[in-house]
Amino acid sequence: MSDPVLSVNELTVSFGTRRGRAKVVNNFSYDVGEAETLAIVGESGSGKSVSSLALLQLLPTPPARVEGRALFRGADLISMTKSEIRGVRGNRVAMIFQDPMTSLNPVRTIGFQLMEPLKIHMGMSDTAARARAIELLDTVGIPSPGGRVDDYPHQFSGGMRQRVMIAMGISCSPDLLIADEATTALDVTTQAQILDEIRRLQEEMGLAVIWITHDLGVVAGIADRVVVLYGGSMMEESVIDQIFDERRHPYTRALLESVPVSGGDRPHRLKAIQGLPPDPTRLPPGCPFAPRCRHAVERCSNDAPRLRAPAEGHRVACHLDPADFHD
Amino acid sequence: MTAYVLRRLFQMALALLGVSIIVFSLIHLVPGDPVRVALGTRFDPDVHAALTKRAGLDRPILVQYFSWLGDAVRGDLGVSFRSGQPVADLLFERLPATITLAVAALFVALLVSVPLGILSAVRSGSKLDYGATAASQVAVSVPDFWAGIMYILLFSLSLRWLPPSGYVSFSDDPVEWLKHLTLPALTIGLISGSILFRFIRSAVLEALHQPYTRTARAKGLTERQVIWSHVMPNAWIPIVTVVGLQLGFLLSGVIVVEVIFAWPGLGRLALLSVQDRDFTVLQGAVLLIAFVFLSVNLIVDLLYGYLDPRVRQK
Amino acid sequence: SGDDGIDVSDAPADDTGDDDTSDDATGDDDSGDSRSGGVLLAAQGAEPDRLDPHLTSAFASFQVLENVYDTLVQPGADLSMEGALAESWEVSADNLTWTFTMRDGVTWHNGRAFTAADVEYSYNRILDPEAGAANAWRFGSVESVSAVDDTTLEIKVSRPTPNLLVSIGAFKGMAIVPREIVEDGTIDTQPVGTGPFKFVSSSPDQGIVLERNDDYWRADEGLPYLDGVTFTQIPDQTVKLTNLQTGEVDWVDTVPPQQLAGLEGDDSLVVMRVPGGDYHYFALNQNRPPFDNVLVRQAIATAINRGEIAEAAQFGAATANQAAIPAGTFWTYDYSPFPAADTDAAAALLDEAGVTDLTIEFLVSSEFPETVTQAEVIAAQLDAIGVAVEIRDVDFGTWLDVQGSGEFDAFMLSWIGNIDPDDFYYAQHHSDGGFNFQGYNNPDVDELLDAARVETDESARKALYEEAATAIIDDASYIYLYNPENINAWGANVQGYVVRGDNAVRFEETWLDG
Amino acid sequence: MTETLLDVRDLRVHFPIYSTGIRRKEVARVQAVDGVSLSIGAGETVGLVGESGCGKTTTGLAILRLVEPTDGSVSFDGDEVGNLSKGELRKLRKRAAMIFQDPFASLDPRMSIGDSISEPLLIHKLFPDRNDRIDRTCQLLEKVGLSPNYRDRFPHEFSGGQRQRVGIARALATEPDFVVCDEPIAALDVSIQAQVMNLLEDLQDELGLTYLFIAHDLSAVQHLSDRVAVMYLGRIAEVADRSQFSAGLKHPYAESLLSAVPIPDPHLERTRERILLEGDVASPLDPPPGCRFHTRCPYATERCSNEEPSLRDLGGGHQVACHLYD
Amino acid sequence: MTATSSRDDHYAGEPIAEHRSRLRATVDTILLNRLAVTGLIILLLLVIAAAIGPLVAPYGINEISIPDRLQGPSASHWFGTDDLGRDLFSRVIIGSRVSLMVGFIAVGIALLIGVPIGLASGFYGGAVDSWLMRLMDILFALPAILLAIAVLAVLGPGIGNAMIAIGIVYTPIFARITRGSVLTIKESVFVSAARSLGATDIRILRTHILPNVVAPITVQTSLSLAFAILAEAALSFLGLGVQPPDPAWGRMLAEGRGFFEQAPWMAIFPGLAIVITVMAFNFVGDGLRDALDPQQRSVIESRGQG
Ligand SMILES: Nc1ncnc2c1ncn2[C@@H]1O[C@H](COP(=O)(O)OP(=O)(O)OP(=O)(O)O)[C@@H](O)[C@H]1O
Ligand SMILES: Nc1ncnc2c1ncn2[C@@H]1O[C@H](COP(=O)(O)OP(=O)(O)OP(=O)(O)O)[C@@H](O)[C@H]1O
Ligand SMILES: [Mg+2]
Ligand SMILES: [Mg+2]
Repeated sequence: MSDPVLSVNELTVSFGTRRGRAKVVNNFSYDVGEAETLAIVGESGSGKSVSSLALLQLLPTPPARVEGRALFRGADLISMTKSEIRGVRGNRVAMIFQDPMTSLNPVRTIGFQLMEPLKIHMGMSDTAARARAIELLDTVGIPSPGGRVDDYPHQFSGGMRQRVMIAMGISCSPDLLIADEATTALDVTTQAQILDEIRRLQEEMGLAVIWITHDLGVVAGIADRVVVLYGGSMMEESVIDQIFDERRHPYTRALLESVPVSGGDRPHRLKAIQGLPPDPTRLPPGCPFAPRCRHAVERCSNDAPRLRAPAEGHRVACHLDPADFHD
Repeated sequence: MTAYVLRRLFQMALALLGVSIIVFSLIHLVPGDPVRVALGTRFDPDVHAALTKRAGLDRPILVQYFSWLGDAVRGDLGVSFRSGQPVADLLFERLPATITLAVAALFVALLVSVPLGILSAVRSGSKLDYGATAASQVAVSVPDFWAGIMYILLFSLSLRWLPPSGYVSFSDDPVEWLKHLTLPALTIGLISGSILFRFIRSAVLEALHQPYTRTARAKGLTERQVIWSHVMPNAWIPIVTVVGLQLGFLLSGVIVVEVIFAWPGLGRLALLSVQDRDFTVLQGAVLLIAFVFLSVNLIVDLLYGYLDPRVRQK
Repeated sequence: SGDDGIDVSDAPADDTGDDDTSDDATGDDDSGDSRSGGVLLAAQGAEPDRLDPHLTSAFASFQVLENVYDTLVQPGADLSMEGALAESWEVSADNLTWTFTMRDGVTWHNGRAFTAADVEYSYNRILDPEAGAANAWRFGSVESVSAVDDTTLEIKVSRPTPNLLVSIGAFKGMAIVPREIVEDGTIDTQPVGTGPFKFVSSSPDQGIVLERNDDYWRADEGLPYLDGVTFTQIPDQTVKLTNLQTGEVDWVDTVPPQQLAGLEGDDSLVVMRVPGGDYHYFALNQNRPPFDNVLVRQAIATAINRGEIAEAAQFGAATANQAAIPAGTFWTYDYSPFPAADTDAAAALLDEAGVTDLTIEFLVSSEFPETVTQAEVIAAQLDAIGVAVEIRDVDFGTWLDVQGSGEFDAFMLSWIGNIDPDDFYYAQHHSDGGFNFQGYNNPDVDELLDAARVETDESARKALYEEAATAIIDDASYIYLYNPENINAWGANVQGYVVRGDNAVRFEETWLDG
Repeated sequence: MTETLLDVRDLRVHFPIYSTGIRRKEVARVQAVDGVSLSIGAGETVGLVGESGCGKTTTGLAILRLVEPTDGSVSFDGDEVGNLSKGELRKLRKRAAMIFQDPFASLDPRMSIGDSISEPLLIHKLFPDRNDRIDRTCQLLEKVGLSPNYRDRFPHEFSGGQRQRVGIARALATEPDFVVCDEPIAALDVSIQAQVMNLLEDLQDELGLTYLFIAHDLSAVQHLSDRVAVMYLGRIAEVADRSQFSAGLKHPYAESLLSAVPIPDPHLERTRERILLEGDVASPLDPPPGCRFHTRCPYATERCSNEEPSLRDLGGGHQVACHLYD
Repeated sequence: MTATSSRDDHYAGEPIAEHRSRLRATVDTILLNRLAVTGLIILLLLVIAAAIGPLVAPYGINEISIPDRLQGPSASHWFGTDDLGRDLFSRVIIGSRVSLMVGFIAVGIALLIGVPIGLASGFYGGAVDSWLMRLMDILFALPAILLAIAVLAVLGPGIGNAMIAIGIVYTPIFARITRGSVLTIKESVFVSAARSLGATDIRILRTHILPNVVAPITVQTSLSLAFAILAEAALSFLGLGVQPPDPAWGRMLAEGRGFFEQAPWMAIFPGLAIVITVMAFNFVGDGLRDALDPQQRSVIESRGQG
């Protein structure tokens, strides 16, 4: 992959808590290329949101500490000054948040919120920004956008609000869009529409996308590559087909097996992953997944596995080989 | 909307009726006889009887109440027993002073509490935050009369910056008006500001932790823009309620300050009328204060609709 | 009424000190020519209620009206009665007809000429209970008032009334008012008098504005000197004084006594204290046991330390006294039967009365804060003889109510502005007296007071009053405490103002320097 | 089918909408549920699916009379729920429980989970002795796979899946016969979804529970349910049993819903056909006349916009409300 | 599932911890909060001072000595003397009795009446709400002092009734604040959840809604406390509260105002007493609020573990 849009290197995020430092993201590294979609999956609390918020310096920095580098077009986002990062935010890197219901300001019109980045980053006049806002609403498929720019968020349905968030994300034609569980709150029909929308924009604008989710079905539909995160550490990374076909890491496997598949008779008892995710203030010395891993051996709980590359474009952090799995 | 306002006005009329009943009950409940007070030491049973009869105070209380109510509905609030002047005249010549003071005090309160509240919330846990919080606690524990005298001794007597008391109407001399207004407004404004401070701080803190604030930051807004165009518009909503209540508190809480600063307002008039058992005036003054208070509440509720589009709809 | 100028009663009268202003602290009236000009800003502690002199009872109203209205006669600097609207008067040989001759050339502020008919109208208004004036008792012996012609007024009395002049002259509630403003109802809002100042306006923000009456009947003397007087109302004592200190006002009606010592060294101000006719006292309810027992009352009168009380409440601006009338007047009677703060003697008296475990509920009012202070001091003093004091501090409206209903053990107050001894004793101690709420009933005293009322010979009259006073004091009908001084303060630029013994506030001979 | 435990007939729930939120004046009515009929046999699991806002939760709440139905009847084990007195209703709630949609909101944040779980015991005076109650709480916690030592912890100390387990334990405390499971897994991530679904299955096997299982995730519903009912805008569009479901749903809305479910397999996901719905989403405030789906239905005819289709049986209990199947 | 399994039947071999009640947990947490403990200690000292005041006070409350009047603080008079030469330290100590009683009881009354009214009004809505809130409007619209006078006029003067009067004056504020919070809380799913379990309205109000509206009530309580202590002074002036020479802080402050220039300590010390009480109460109130919020509680507990 030549010249990635974003290259994250050894990103580590910790929070100072009363119970000690919680390491929430550990040495996380990945690249995203032009027009590529990278999916980050992992269960709740695995550090997906935190790792992306850290990129835009959106974490509250007294409790949070961010280390590592994130080169965006060659410039390190992590070490940028306040005003530099403001120039990037919403402009070249945009973010769509997990919850569209609360991520829009309830007392500002949709138009106001859409126009803000346009005016700040593109220096547009009010009228120009407004025209562009209407255009953007149209792009994301809001019917009769001219009549709705002056509406307030509560007058929009959940699906429409999510589209507004997307419109806001793409308004300044960013190079990179980070979508954090952008569709989790929506029902399947609306979700399907939004996924189509994103794919279309990506084709049209060459946008790089980081898509954060725990829904593997969505991943299957949208991603080019997948990163699996567990307990703040990367477990596996590969192109989409490989993950589903060759799932090397026991965690990835467990994740995929726990999903009920539609169609067919009530076939099997679901394979749930037993146990709980690790406490980020007391991370086990070895592999974070070891306590819950069906295949774990002695070594797993003492020795943190390093990332290996069993195949081109496929990295995995596990001491074991799929051949050793006994199921 | 119109229907809503009408409905509220009707409810307001009911509340005023309730207020009038309570105040009227004072006549029978409070010891002290207006005629006796008016006569002072010149007690003479014949004159007492004559004056009581003339004022209609010898009639049964219900008769008195309904005749008062009948007149009041027609806009006649009666005549002051104490001064022999129409109550409405007395009230309206004093209303501007009270409103001026209440509004100025609110202005001071907002001037202090809004920036401090916001700053404390934005830098919560900082020295500034602790300092402001402690100061607000001290300010509410210091009684208004005490603070008032202190300001007078400091700013008038020692520094000679401001006149110690009195009222000059704005139309007579704007500069003097402001000079006379400053100390009394400061006295209650700071107390009320301390209360507001606490509410503003928590409202801002609340809004700061909402996801839309993060969205605003993610758009590349400066911190200032985030606060003013996203945090505050939300924070105002709860603040407005408290401000409305504070204005009510100011309207009825100015009595002591009006006395200290020889401020010719309704509060002082109400106090005098209690002392002299001048019930028609008391009745009128309390009704007027209640009316302003309830109107402010109504305005606050309407303002809510303006500030919060979720309430505004339809 | 004012904070230390206890409102009770018949406030002042007025003056005519035409012997000029030289005799006082304001001093230096060296140049007669500069005595004019200026508008004096006067601050009062209380708010005038209404401006009808016949109806108001507020001291604050009289402070204003004193300068607007005239009475037929008025007290001079020595408080003896001098002519005002009446130039002269005669009493018939049987002492039952008084004939007054009106002063010539007096006009009302509205331009109409003043006549005896105005006096007739005013006095009849006072006599009519329906009018609500409540001053009719001062005319207890008056049978008729009639204007014989424009300049002659005749008052017929049922019995000799040696204090008639004081009754009509010592108190502005007996002012002469013009019929027209009563009939058109403007008397409360736009008073019209014959006095040195004309009423201009009254409003809550500007106060009460008076302007010079160019046609004042003493205009030939150049009076009044001032162009006008404006009264403002500043209820708080400290603030009122601050206004004087910062020059916002020129004159204040009272000074907090604790400030006196500090102010007397300040030469930007003049503080003037004059012994007045006022007295502070308390009375025990003789309708309630054990206060019906004279021994108990005497015990209490013996136990208290009047000097300490006066010092505590007035910070030295008072003279302890066991009698009512202060030293230095014709009527002064120095009688001090009780040993001061003699707890042993007091305890012995209580023993004799067979009273133990005595608790006295003291009715006081914060409206007159010194009554509260005095009660606290008395409570401490009586503690020494095992008498407990429960202070009941109520607002004055309630105070009057409780006093009227007799539901008290003791009340404490003061009387101000009295001149004639009848004013000191009759209403308070005669069994028919209008103010005898303590229930004093001594037929001997009644007889003496009745006799004194009609005694026209001054020294005989004085003797009668002294005899009555002896009984009143011995019986402890009132337990007298002290005579406070009348205090006013003004800026150094105020000239010619005199603090009067009767507490009347008169600006006719005052002027401002510079 | 076994004996009917629950029978819902023509249930309607309309919510009045008031003006300005401060003073009440009805300006509109949300027809959240508008004529739902459904029966559930003892020991059966019936799935209820449909897009967000179609009235699933409201149906569940109305069955337990947690909202007052506007119209219709609900009979539980032969008793008409609408006629129960307050006291009888409380007894019903011992037998019929609910697991709430949102595990974060349905637990009182200021109550320890032990207290939350023992609350129904207290209410129904089941274990009067405090120690017995604690024992029972521990037992319930174990049953749902949580350590009894978590008793004194508070909801914020738990993950979503754990909270959902607490919710389940609470619902099971009184040993009910019937449980409304309102999207018990929607808020959870995959690995935990599986835990909860397994748990529900185990409990059903063990205790013979009857479930009304509400979800919008069709694959999960299908996994658990004996029969599935598809709702659209306050109405039942289709009812099918497991085998009929597998054979294919008939109602155009059900079809499109199925087609939108993402499949966790990139190959299938890439190749499958999706039926994209066009047109305006109708609002329950102002539902369209005729078939409620006609505004978005690719097969809509004139008749659909005028005439309201009723549920008709396609045989074997497979019911569809669509004019296409006349 | 049977009800017979015993507690030994423990889970995964972990020993079963003792059950800790809600009250216990709350108290434990307050005790871990340093400011709250400071506040508690101060309040405790004040209460002790109030209780044994006459024993520790070096002078009597009405021990007048005119020659010693208006003395500044000194070894013999720690807080100086007032205009009658009375020892201010003794008066402040003994004054705590009335002031604390007025503060706590009056605010307690306001809480006891206002909070249930707010709860009922917010919870039931509709006509109940309309009527209760109109009633509160009436009380609220009356100037506080006049309302207090009216109440005292009915009940008769006296310190006990003054507390009731002040309590009634503050009732509508508590009612409103409570109602506002209840309106949001009652929509919570956990309230429906409780109802689904068969909980009665009373139970829901008591165990679910009330603990969740504590925070705003706490803030208002500490504000009202200060005002109540001061309001007592205003009422005393009308002869309706504590009577002289019994000291109360508010009244002492008021008396001190005439002597501000000669003897500032007359006002400063009672003023300080009020400030300290209110602050101490604030500390405790904030601690209580945190302790009732389990999220905050775990933060505090973890801090306690170091
Ligand atoms: N401000 C904070 N202080 C302390 N810990 C935090 C903070 N914010 C997040 N964390 C912790 O960081 C970890 C990762 O959180 P994150 O929000 O990234 O999870 P996620 O993978 O996005 O989960 P979800 O799927 O639920 O969104 C969690 O354990 C969370 O508790
Ligand atoms: N208390 C209420 N007042 C007014 N409208 C309501 C109320 N409760 C629900 N609604 C409305 O009724 C409709 C159905 O809501 P319901 O919660 O039953 O949907 P649902 O199918 O459970 O949706 P979801 O999948 O999002 O949970 C929605 O339009 C909702 O907005
Ligand atoms: Mg996240
Ligand atoms: Mg739902």
